Amino acid sequence: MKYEVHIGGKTRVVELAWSSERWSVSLDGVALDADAVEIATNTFSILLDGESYEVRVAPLPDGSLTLHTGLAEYVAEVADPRGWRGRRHGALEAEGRQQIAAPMPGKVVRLLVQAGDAVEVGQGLLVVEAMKMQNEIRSPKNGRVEKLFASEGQAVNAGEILAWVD
Amino acid sequence: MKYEVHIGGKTRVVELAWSSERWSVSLDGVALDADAVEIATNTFSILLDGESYEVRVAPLPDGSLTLHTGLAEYVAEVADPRGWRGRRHGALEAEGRQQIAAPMPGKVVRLLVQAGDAVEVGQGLLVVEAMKMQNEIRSPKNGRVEKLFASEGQAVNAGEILAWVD
Amino acid sequence: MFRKILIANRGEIAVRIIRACRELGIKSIAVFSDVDRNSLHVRLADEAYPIGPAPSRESYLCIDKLMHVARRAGCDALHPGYGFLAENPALPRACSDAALTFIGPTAEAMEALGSKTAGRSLARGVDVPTVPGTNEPIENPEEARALAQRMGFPVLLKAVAGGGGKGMRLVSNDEEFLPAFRDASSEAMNAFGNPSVFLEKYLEKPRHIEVQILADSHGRVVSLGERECSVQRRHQKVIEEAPSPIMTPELRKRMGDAAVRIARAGGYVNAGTVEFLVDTHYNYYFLEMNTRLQVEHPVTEQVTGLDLVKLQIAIAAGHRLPFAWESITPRGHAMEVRLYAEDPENNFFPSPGKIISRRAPSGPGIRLDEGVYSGWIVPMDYDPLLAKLIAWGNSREETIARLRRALEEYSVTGIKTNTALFRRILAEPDFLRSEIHTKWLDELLKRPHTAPDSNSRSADAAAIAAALWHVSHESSTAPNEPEKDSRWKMDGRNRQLDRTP
Amino acid sequence: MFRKILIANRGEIAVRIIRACRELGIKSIAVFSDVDRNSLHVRLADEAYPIGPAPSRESYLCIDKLMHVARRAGCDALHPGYGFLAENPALPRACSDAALTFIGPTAEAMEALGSKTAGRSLARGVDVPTVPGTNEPIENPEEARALAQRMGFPVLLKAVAGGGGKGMRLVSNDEEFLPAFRDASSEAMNAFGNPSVFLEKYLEKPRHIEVQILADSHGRVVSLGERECSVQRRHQKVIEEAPSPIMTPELRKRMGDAAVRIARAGGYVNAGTVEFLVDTHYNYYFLEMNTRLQVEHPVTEQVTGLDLVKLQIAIAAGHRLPFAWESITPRGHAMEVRLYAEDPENNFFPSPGKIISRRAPSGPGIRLDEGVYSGWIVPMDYDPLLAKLIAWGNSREETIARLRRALEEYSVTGIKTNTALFRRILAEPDFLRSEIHTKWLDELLKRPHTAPDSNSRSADAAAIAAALWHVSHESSTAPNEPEKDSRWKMDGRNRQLDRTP
Repeated sequence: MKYEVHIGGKTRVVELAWSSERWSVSLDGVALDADAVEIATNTFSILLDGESYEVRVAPLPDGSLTLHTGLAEYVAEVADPRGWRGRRHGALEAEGRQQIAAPMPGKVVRLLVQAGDAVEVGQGLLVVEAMKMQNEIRSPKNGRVEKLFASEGQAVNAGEILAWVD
Repeated sequence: MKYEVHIGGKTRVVELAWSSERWSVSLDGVALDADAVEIATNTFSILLDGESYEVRVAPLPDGSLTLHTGLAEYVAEVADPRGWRGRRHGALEAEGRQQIAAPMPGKVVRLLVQAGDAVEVGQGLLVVEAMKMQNEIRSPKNGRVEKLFASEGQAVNAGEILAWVD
Repeated sequence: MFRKILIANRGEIAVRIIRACRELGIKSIAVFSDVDRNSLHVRLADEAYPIGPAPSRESYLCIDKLMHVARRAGCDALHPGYGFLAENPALPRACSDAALTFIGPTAEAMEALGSKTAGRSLARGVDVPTVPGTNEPIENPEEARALAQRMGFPVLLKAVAGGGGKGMRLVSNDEEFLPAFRDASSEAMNAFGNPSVFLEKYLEKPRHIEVQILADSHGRVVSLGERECSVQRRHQKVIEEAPSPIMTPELRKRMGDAAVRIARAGGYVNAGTVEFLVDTHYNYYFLEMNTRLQVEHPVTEQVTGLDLVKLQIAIAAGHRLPFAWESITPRGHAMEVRLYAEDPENNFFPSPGKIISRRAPSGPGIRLDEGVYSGWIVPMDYDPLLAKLIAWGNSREETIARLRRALEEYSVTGIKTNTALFRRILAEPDFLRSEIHTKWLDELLKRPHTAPDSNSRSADAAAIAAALWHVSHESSTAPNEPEKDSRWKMDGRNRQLDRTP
Repeated sequence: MFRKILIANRGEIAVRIIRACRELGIKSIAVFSDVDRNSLHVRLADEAYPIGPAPSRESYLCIDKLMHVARRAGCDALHPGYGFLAENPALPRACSDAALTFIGPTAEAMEALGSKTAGRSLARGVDVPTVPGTNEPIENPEEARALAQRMGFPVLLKAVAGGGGKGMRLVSNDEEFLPAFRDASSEAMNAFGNPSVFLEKYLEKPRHIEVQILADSHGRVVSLGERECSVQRRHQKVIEEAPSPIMTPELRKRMGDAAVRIARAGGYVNAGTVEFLVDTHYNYYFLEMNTRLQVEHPVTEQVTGLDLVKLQIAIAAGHRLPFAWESITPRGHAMEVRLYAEDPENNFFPSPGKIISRRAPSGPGIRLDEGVYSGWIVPMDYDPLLAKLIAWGNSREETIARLRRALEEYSVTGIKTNTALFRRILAEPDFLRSEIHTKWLDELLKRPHTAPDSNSRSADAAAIAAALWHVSHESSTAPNEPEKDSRWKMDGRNRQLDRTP
């Protein structure tokens, strides 16, 4: 099996083959001395030329993966020849305007702008409260508030779109 | 659902009914103020009149269950009206003679008796080695070694019958 | 000694108190809101009772519900932990009405010392210097703004009832003053049910150093030494250590004496913490007194060998302090990091959700005070503190090495945590030299941070693991399933959990 | 200092050494047999290499394979841990041939002190009393039997190369002598590759007290104080504590000096332990010297604050001991219990298998040195030590209370463990008064033991849980599935694990 893994700003090509009771692995076309086993659900122990790595995998809302090693965390996207429904398509959707999404479940406690307002990059758009902390969500770009989906007092979910800035 | 639970030398009757998002429980015909949830696989948190108990369940080779609480361990057998294949039947099989089973996987390093020998209760029958420890397996009764299934040097599995004493 | 103690709290501190009770042979009685039925403190307590819906104002902040549980369970004492009602004088009052021993100071001492404004005037009364500022809650924002102009910016706005940086704002110029005042008040109202804030001069590069004191009900007050808590993000402590690297025996003595004077003046009993700011010339200014157990109490426990929670209980039971200040010999160095469910890469937004996997560190010199477990769902309703990781060593260097080692072993997936932040801080030269102040971390976080080098072998391993994960999951669960992890979905899962089997 | 250390061991001690290396910034190189690919020490090490099939004689006892890995990985030092080759002089010899620093004594010191018989004559040479017995390995069993008759029964047979009670037998009368001799020899052969055993007079009600020493390569030898290890089952330590409850400063001084004399006489370097028997009149007799790190070293670490493994590495690197004996001030009390995969209800038979669930204790005063994790399969091929649970407290009483509390929190299911044994011991009045000796536990275990009261609420909860478990499983997995949990089946599962995804 052949996969494209987008990680750390690079695209790596991982080839996996199951033979004689273990995975043989090649990376970017180079065969590796790798011994990879799933120690527990979502946890892989990988020996690369003897170097021991433990990688714990967790999926993200957008379908990409977080990868924890003892010392670092990575975010990766995996694609295989058959492609992967949803994400690429989703990425396309985002183009043409900046969508402002709620990064966690919470409550909108204050709107700082209205639809149609001109905003600068870094300017506060609205304030979301979760776990007693108030956090101001800022504009990612100079532009105009095209649409405002959130209203004060509204409970919002992770990933929920709050506004469009164009 | 109604179950007979054989535990601590007693037989308890447990009735379970799923209603309004939780289990209602009665024990030996008495309805309890119980709040029981499965915290994790094989781990149950049970509040009995507010008293908090955590019970971790693990099955035994003979089909009975070990139940760990913080302070105690129990062994239980569960039967329901439909009965439970295997175990009861297995219990019957054992009757008529004493079967000597290997309590863990290991290797038979020495036979101390031969088929036909008269043995007393507590007398050594054979020596099994596992994890570098040698352990003598003793006769549970006065009687005769009816059959000897194990031979020196033989690897044996947990629960494997080594001898019959009658 | 007490028979049954009601623990009016949740999370890691409830677990901490349960452990102290168990070691003393006292029954621990937990309370839980609807979203906390499966929480660790409920699993570990001797008894546990529901007290209502998730919002703390309808559960953990309801004194009447707590009193009801105390009566039902037959408790003879109550431990408030920290946060929630711990600094609310109404709780000790309700306890005495219910003939329940409150494990903490009297309501009067709380009022005399707990409120920042009252505490500061009391401190001045016993010749302990304080930071210039308004002594009273701000009635008129415009007047306060004028005063700020006279004192000169930057100034700090602080909630009178506050703590933990909530309801606190730094105002660096005139324009910011009124919006900052509004934010601080509303945050204070939400967090403490009291919108009052006051004004204070902002010192340059101050260190936050606090003194742990113990006072028994027989008039003995002792200082257990200081904690250095200067590594803060937006006024919230993230790393604490003891002793303070800048401390001298003389300064320790002077600050300890000042702390004891303040506690005496307020008629204080039980464990408390006197917070100071220390400027670059080693002048110290009384900041406030926390009339409760601190989140960071373990670092003092690790260097003194004392169990502060057990001592709190003994003091409440009328025992005399079993030692004199002289007999306490701090040993080695201790450091604590606060592990939060928040995303350092994304403005430290809280990150509630289900813990998919968890690996806990252990071994020599490592202590983990934790309130979570694998499979548990971190609720969005409360402070996102997951655990406190505490290391002890013979030297600050050994302690930091152990903390680094333990952080490598620690892993929680499924939610974001701030472990990467600590990996970064513990490698910073300034931090290793302890050249830090209360704004140091905020400044550090403004600087660009280089991501892990994706050429390293660990990135290779991560890429391979990502592909392996894909192999094992493409057939089974939909990859973007978590996308729908809304709060309601989580509650759904909660119920699902209840329903199983 | 070293760059890479090869850890010639497995399980919790390999993990312990990995942690020390990481804190020192040294790369840790692990080795593993076929059944240990998924073991914790492989997960945590910086590098890990296979060294053959499960039987230790084909893997962990193969010096040539270890040397091969050391060369391949470019190691500059080797730590043997305990057990396996730790006391085999061939290992340090092979290391010096390979220009690899052995972290431990020289082969010569091992031979002079390690063998019980040699050690005893050396001890006599420096006026340290020893237990009467044969000084030489037994050549002729009949002669030895005659000597035993002259000395008078009971006598002990002990493996010359021995340790950990393996190859040891108590002989209480003439008839038992020859069969006991055969068992001891064959067990010694299996465990140490050396069948030699010797004979020793058996003392009544002796306590086992050992002294931890450190010797650097510059001639300084210091004693770090004693450990009380009298709670033993069939000559195997199950609970250790420091300090010994019967110790006086005078006796500590005398035994410490004796230990240092013996170490000096043998030209000993690095960490070692001098074991004594102490009779009811406080006379001490040299028993043997363990020329390696002890399983129970953590209790000394907890009361001294020293990290013995890091000190071993520093000594091997030629560092001078950073302190004088005078400067070591033991603080408080520490106690360790050895958690084994064995069944106390069934003659302590080993209980290998898959760990279904695991709950680990933590919090104040608790340290867990562990080699397992949930989902891991405990192999049948090695010593069944799962973890060491260590508690520290200001007093022996507080330490025991914490140990009890932590044991309540600790749980491993799927395999049998001996936790129930410790719950029982820690409640025994004799133990609480520390009126114990090396046979105390064996005698206790002969007495009838009352099972947990099935009228208690916890039995009710257990019954309910059993029914709930049945609900959730009757439809799914066959209840008697584990019946087929043979070793081969387990390996099958191992492969299954490898195959996933």
